[in-house]
Amino acid sequence: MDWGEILFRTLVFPGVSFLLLVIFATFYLERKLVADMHGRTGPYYVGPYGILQTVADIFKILQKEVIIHREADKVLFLVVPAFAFLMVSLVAAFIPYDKDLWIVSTPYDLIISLALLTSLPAIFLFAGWVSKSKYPFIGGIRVINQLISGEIPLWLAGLSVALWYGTFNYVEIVEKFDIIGFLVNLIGFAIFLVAILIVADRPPFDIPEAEQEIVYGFLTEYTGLGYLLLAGAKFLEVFVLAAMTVTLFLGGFKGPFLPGWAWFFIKLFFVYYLAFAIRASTPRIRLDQLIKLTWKVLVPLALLNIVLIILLKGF
Amino acid sequence: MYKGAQIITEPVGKEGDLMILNWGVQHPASGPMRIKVWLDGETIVKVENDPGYVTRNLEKLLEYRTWESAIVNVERICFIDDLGTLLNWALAVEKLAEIEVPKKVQYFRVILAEVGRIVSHLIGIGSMFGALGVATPMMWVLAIREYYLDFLEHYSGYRISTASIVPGGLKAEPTKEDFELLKKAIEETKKRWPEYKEVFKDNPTLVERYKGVGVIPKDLVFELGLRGPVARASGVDYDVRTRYPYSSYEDFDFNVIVKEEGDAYARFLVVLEEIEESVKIIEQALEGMPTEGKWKVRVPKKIKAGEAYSAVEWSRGSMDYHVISDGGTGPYRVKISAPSFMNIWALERIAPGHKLADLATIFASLYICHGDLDR
Amino acid sequence: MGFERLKKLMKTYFGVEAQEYPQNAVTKTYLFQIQPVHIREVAKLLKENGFNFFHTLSPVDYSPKGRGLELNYFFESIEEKIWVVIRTELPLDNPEIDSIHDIYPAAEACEREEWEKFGINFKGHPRLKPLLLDDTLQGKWVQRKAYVPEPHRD
Amino acid sequence: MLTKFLDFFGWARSHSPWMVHYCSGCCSLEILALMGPRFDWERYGFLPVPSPRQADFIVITGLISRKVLPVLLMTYDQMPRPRYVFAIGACAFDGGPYYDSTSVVTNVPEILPPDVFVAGCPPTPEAILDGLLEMKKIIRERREARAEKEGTWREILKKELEKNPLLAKQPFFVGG
Repeated sequence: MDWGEILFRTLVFPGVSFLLLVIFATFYLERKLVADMHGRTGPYYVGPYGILQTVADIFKILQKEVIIHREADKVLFLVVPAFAFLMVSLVAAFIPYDKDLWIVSTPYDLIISLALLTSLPAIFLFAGWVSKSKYPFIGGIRVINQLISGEIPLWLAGLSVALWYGTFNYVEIVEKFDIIGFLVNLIGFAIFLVAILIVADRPPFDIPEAEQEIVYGFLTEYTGLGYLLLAGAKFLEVFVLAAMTVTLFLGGFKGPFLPGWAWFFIKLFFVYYLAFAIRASTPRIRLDQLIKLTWKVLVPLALLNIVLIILLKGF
Repeated sequence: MYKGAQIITEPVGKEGDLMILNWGVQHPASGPMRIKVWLDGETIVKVENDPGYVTRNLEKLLEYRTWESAIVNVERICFIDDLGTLLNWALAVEKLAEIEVPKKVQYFRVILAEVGRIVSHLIGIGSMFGALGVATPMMWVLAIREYYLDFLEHYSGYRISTASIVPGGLKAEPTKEDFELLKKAIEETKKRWPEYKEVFKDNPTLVERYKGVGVIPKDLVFELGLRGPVARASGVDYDVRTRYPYSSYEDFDFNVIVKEEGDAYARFLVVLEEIEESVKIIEQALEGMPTEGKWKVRVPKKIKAGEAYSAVEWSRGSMDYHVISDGGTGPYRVKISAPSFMNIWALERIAPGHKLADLATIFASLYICHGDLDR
Repeated sequence: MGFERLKKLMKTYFGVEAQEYPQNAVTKTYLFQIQPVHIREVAKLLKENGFNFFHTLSPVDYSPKGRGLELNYFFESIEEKIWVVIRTELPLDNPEIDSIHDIYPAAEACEREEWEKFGINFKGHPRLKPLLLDDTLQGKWVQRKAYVPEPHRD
Repeated sequence: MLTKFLDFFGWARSHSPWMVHYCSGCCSLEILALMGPRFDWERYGFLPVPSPRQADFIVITGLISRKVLPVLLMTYDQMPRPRYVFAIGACAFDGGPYYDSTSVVTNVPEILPPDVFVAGCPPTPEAILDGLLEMKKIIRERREARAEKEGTWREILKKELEKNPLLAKQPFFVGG
């Protein structure tokens, strides 16, 4: 790749501009699909079928006043959201949308993206802490509790895939994907799916921002740009994790007839739909129930899955 | 976890040990009410209610109203089910004036009161799910609720402030279209309800969150004078409709839902299953509605001195009025004894020991309406 | 059974007869007119005889009629389906009565509300502090007849 | 070109009205109906947010009692500018059916003048929706909120905070 192409990929596709588009699309898709499950219409009048709704939302938030209340830590309050956004977007650089459509590809893709994701709990804790307010603080503490128990099954399930295909590189994993690999990793897929919902704070695991309990968690005090960056980081996190699921378990861009990126997005939509359907149908569980679920069910299951894969690999 | 009958009035632990959280007034789940929570980590140590954010001093206002114009304020005790409070007011004034309304009116009042109960219970179920952060059931029940509101709107001209039951009868004669709209609402409910009920009742996460949470033992019901679905969920068979029948409730055949567990899930089930019983009552009333008689009996402007005590089974429990007349055109004094005002004090007893997340579910399952809590 | 015993005991201890109270639209109700000093003993007696459900406390201000405050306590026996009204009268200036919150915990909130609205001092009540009304109305005893409400403007 | 570009920002603001659902009275029931499947205000982009920090306008749902007034003003104070006030129900105008009650504030429009007021007791969802669309127009025209220039809410809030200094110390309660 020459410099021009690298620049194009970083800034336009599949880089920054594309990620912004992803935020628009995720927000719109979520509202529309959830409204459909409610028996409502969802956004409709802003643009054709309401597709410009999120555009309006985002450009409105940008115009809002940024409030830093007097108790808050002034510098960190502004820096933390930007940092969260940056960390998540870095993960997006590793996702292969097609055979040669990626920004970075290293032999350790999976490890690096998981490690980058692990930095998020700390950032969100800081977001709650610097607000110097009670509800965000409780939200921050809950993030730590939840994400640490969610990341371990996520890592284990992710690593089981790497074990089976014998590589950490996303493109190679996708290329080696076949029906046997899919079947072998089915348990891992289920664990990973639950784990991404936990890690991305998606309902029913939206405990750190449980509206009915602690208002909006660590997002409570954020306004304007800071809110946009934090909320955007969360939407990107969903995208990144869904994309990782597609890459690791569903064969990414692999598929007949259609071009690779089209297959990628079809599969991505499937994962999204699953997440939104779960959101619309499942009430939120409690933090201690979640920790019980992860440590007593998901982690042992993931370990067993690894043992199983080692045995299968041996044969 | 019920910890005996003591109320902690002193701050617990050393200063700085506990976090004091103001759960409300401006909070997505609290409504206009503040609940002061002492937190040890995520565990609730102590809870203190601070109601009064929708206080209107209705008891005082009613002293300045006439017997008939009081319905405006009486029905605004709580808008979620305004028909039960109206019925109680009519019963109390009729008791004072010693008049009896025709059977036909009594039957239609029963229909209205049960419509009010259904409308209220639907919202109750929606908000019990809403406390768990899922809005779909709320949207589904709102869709059913609209059919009943159509009936009320066609009958009285308003969706939720109907003013349809007045002392001495009804505000207006129901027409044929009214009955058709009501039948349509019932049909719609019967069509959708079995499926919805299955989804609501067996929702595994809901069961996980509500079962064994906020247990109210039977003793506590008597101790705190709890009423309505909250009492019935704890095994106390107290329903004014069957216990002391009023307005011809003795003519109808229905079950009083009683559960023994006393936890939040039992309260949820009581509210859920009462909707079917209400539908049953409406159907019976529609079938057996007498045709003779007038729709309204004259109530004198001035009612002779005396007092009356009247109670109805409102959607949230027994709603009692103690009305005193001094021979004037309006009440001398009205005491409104509202169920939410009694039920809310159970929160202080049962919430300590639970996690903060359970506060929302316990609060929703106590089925509080702030309007009749503050009055 | 419980009520018959109560009737006898009330007669022997306090010398009060059970009067019919036909004004209750709900069910059979009896009224006992007692002295305010006896309220705690009467409450204990009621509790012992199966009147385990406290309904409400309803004070009435009869000052324009030349009388004082009238307090009505409503109790119910769940087994017997009988109600009892305990009625007592207090002078309007500095009304005081013993609290029954430890015998009937349900009365705690009711007493607190009536303290706030009528200014009845319930002796021994653990938290006689503002409940429903805001600071500007505290101490004005809004529910008394002497208080004329005026629209609030800020 | 520049005006068109600026117009885009006005368009964005008017089509994304987020509100803090200040449920202080009975009219909030009709707001609930408005969220429901039949009236579905999300079609127009209205969205309730949990925290006032992200809201564009506040909905006063009817009754404002004396006790809830400081909370209302604080909530309004916490909202980021530009912020608007939307009031429904007779109570929010002059006390409505509680016009002679001592514990209900009967001059809410003097304290926090609403930009749009929907009459009724309670107003029907259709009427509220009509009012909300009017609100969109006001936001589109970048009209200054009435509460910011003519309301007396700042003085009253200041008085309340002086009366209760503990409240002023709570970080969650004090706006920027």
